[in-house]
Formats: sequence, structure tokens, C-alpha cells
Amino acid sequence: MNQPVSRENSSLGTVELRIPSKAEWVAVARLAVAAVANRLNFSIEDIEDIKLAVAEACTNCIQHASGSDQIEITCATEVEGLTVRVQDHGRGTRPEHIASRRVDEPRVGGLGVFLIRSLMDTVEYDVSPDSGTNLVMTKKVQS
Amino acid sequence: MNQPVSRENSSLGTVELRIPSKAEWVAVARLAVAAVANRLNFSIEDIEDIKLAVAEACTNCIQHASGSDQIEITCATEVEGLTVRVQDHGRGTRPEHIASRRVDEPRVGGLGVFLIRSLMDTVEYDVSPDSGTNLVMTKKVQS
Amino acid sequence: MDIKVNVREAQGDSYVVDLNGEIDVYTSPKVKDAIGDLIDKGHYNLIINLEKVRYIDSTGLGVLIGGLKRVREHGGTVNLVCTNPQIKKIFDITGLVKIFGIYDDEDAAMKALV
Amino acid sequence: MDIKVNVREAQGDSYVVDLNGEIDVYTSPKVKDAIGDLIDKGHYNLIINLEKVRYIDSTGLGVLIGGLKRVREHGGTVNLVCTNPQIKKIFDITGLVKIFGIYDDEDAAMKALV
Ligand SMILES: Nc1ncnc2c1ncn2[C@@H]1O[C@H](COP(=O)(O)OP(=O)(O)O)[C@@H](O)[C@H]1O
Ligand SMILES: Nc1ncnc2c1ncn2[C@@H]1O[C@H](COP(=O)(O)OP(=O)(O)O)[C@@H](O)[C@H]1O
Repeated sequence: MNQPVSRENSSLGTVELRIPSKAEWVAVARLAVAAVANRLNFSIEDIEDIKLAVAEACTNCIQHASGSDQIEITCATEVEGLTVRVQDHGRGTRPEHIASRRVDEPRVGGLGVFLIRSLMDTVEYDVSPDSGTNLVMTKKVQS
Repeated sequence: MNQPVSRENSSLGTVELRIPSKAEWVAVARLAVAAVANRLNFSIEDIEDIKLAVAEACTNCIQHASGSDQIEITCATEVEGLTVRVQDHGRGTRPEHIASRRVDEPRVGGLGVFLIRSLMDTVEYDVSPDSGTNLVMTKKVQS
Repeated sequence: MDIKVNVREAQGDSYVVDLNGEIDVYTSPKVKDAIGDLIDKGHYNLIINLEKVRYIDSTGLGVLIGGLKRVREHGGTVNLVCTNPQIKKIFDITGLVKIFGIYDDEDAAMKALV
Repeated sequence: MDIKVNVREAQGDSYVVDLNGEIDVYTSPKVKDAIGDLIDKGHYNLIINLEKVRYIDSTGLGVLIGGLKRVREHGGTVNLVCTNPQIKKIFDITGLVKIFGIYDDEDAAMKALV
């Protein structure tokens, strides 16, 4: 018989957070997500990575998602790792802006998406000019 | 002319958190609310008070609100202080259980509501057998 | 967010339980087990060192009260070492200062025990 | 969650900016202002001490890069003091190690400056 692969079984629960789309609340998001990650078996370094990725995602919502007044952060936890969704309802961007690329020369700005892609295991952007930007990123617990 | 008292004006925004009704997530709630309180002008002692009150409220949802699988924590921030709502959708309790009272003799249990009432400035329970328990508590920033 | 528990034998058949971290609804069962184990083995004079505890909630207090009740049945006692002002305040407002011996260091807690 | 900024004069018309805390989208304007003030006053040789910085994000990096660009226009430079491995890692993966002088202590950063 086939071994049923049950994703449900490994779920440890979902934590949802909603903050105003303002700079002063980003710290709440990154501390809350760090606390969530702390409940899984992540190393301190991995937790720092997740914290920064979430903060970069929120910072982009604040700086670029015009018309959105809230950011929704959803953390789905599993024994194996963490899936974080960061969603705004502002005006989205064009896919080329959030494409993955290399850092070549010093300049102000343009590091946020690069850091998110560097620090997380998988990163998926769903950009829509109407309904905002939906970022889903995952990190696996190192075993 | 009368000075219009505008509550809206002093609002700094609302942070909402939803955690599974399980012991391992209470720490996330208290750390997130502490981070919110940290953005207001609270003293470290006041932040510790708020942290404990929120944790006690969540602990009660987990231990007593049977049938509820989530806890909603809403933090409404103002320059003057913080209003935290902790809500579950489990079976509620009778009002006499959450009444304010004195601690007279040692016993296991029965300290949670007492602590919440001691640590916060105002505490209002809205208990309903059907729709769960809704606790609204406030703390003012000392000026 | 977690608690470390360390148990060590001290003078006169007393035991010290060192706690390090946060005691809440998630971590207090671990503390309860450590204290319960000692009592099950017949050790009724305990020092619980809370110097490195940054946070305690009512479930943590409940574990300490439960331990105290059990050792008292055997003529024993539980003394606490506690210096954190926030935690001292919690013992104050709950009235637990009146039922626990609370000391600033382990020496004082030990002297009061034996 | 906040940042403390302290500016002090050092040898040879150089200045040290001590940062303590977390540099993010909320706190980085404060850092930007401190560095901008120094540059506006004609100080182009700066050491930014990140030893007590526990966290930095891309807006913080942007402030440092912006400062470096401005002082370079005047033949100056910005050296960083950084020991935190997580923050060093961020400089690594962004390639900023190549454009900043990053040192383990202030002495080394100073020697490289003057
Ligand atoms: N949530 C978002 N809403 C709208 N645009 C976004 C969002 N996130 C990223 N972007 C787009 O991606 C670009 C790259 O972002 P980033 O790498 O963080 O650099 P920077 O923010 O400095 O431009 C932004 O300039 C913006 O156009
Ligand atoms: N969210 C809740 N849902 C249902 N009952 C509750 C809730 N919060 C408090 N209660 C009731 O209030 C009582 C007192 O709570 P508390 O003072 O924390 O002591 P304890 O939890 O040890 O009983 C509980 O025993 C319970 O009956």
C-alpha cells in the first residue's frame, strides 16, 4: 500500500497577525514571527533570517503598496518548517521589480527583495495591480 | 466653545493577533503585545504587567473555553494607553467565576482573573455561554 | 520562552531546583514534574531558585503552591530565592509572600530551611 | 526595538557614530539624520560603530550606503565596526563587504581611516 503523505498531520497551527501599514509596527511583526519560529526547532541564525525576511516584506508593503493601510502576516507552522505569508491590499508592482537578481554595485535601495530571496528557502510573489501583493515564503528546519 | 474630545485623533492604530488555543502559543501572544506596548510610552514595569495580564487571559481561554480552537487578541493603541481585547469562542463561564475578589488562602488555581484585575486599570468581561468570553482591559500610560 | 530545570542535592537532605527562563502554561508542567519527582522520592525540604526566572504566570505560581502543600503534609517546606522585582511584585500582590519564605540569595534560603 | 545614536569626535577630524539597538524602517531616519548632520558640517571621515547593533535591515544598509556615497564625493570614507555574526552575514550576502571597510574593533577601523 502507498504511504499516504498527510500534510495536515504535521501542522502545528497557524498564527495570524495584522498590523497597520506603518513603519513603527514592523518591529511587532518581526518579533511576533521570531516568537513563532522559536517554537519550531529553528537555530538562532535561522530565526534571525526569518525575522529579517518578514521585516523586509513588511517594509516593502509600507513603502510601495500605496493605498493599503494594513499588512496581514500569516505563519503556518509545521514540524518541518515555517510558511509565512505577507499580504497587502495596495497597488501592486510589476513582476520584473521583484525578480531575483544579483547585487553588483552599491546603491540606496533595491536590497529588500534580494535579502528575502537570499534568506528564505522558497519565495513566491503573487503581484496584482488590483488586489495587492501576496508574498509566500518558506524556511525548512535543518535536521 | 467646548473642546471636542476626539478619541479618534489619538489612535495610533490597531494590531490584531490570532493564535491557536494551545499552551505553546501563549508566549507569542505575550511577546507580541509587549512589543506593541513598547511602542507606547509605557514603563518596563507596565509592559511586564500587560504581558502577564494578556498571558493570563489566553491561559484561561485555553484551560476553560472548551470548544474554542482560536484566541483573538486585539490591541488598540492610543497615545494615552492601550486597550487589549482577548476573545475566545468557547463555552463561557458564569459571571461569579470572573468576579473580582481577594486572595486569602493558598490554593492551586484561581489567581488568573485576580492578577488581570490587579495589573490592569480597567477590566471588563463579557461572558456568554454561546459566543464565548470577551475580555476588554485597558492600561493608561503614566504621564 | 522556555525553561531549564536543574536539580541538585544540598546540605542536610535538602534539594535545590534551579530554574532558568520563563514559567508559563506551556513550560510549568516541566517544573511541576521536577518538583513532583523530588517529593515522590521523599525529599521534603526544597529550595526553588528563581534568580534566573524572567517571567512567571499563575500556572507557575500554582505549581509552587502545589509543591508547598505537598511537602508541608510531610513537615517539610519550600523556600524561594527571588531577586527580580517584577516577580517579587507578583508574589506581593497575590499575597504569596505570606506563605512562602522568599530570600535574596541561596545562602539565606538554606539557613532558613535547616 | 529602538536605536540610540551617539556622535563623538575622534582623532584627525574623524567622527565616530555609536549605534545601540535595532536599525529598521522606523529607526533608520534617526541614523540618517546623525550621519547627514556630520557630513553637512564638513566631516567626511566617519566610523560607524555597529558593535551594539543587534539588528539591521535594508533601510539601515541603505542609510550606510547613502552616507558612504556622500563622503566619497569629498574624498572621505566610512569604516564600520561590526562583530555580530548575523549582521556580518548580511554585509556578506549583499556584497557590501566589498565596498565598506569592516573591522572588529574601533582601533582597527581608526587605523584604516587615518
Ligand atoms: N508589497 C509591495 N507592493 C508594491 N511593490 C512592491 C512590494 N514589494 C516589492 N515591491 C516592488 O519591488 C521593488 C524592489 O523592492 P526592494 O528590493 O525591497 O527594494 P526597494 O524597496 O529599495 O526598492 C520595489 O521598488 C517595488 O517596486
Ligand atoms: N475564557 C474563559 N472561558 C471560560 N471560563 C473562563 C474564562 N476565563 C475565566 N474563566 C472562568 O473563571 C475562573 C477563574 O479563572 P482564574 O482566576 O484564572 O483561575 P483558574 O484558571 O485557576 O480557575 C475559571 O475557573 C473559569 O471558570
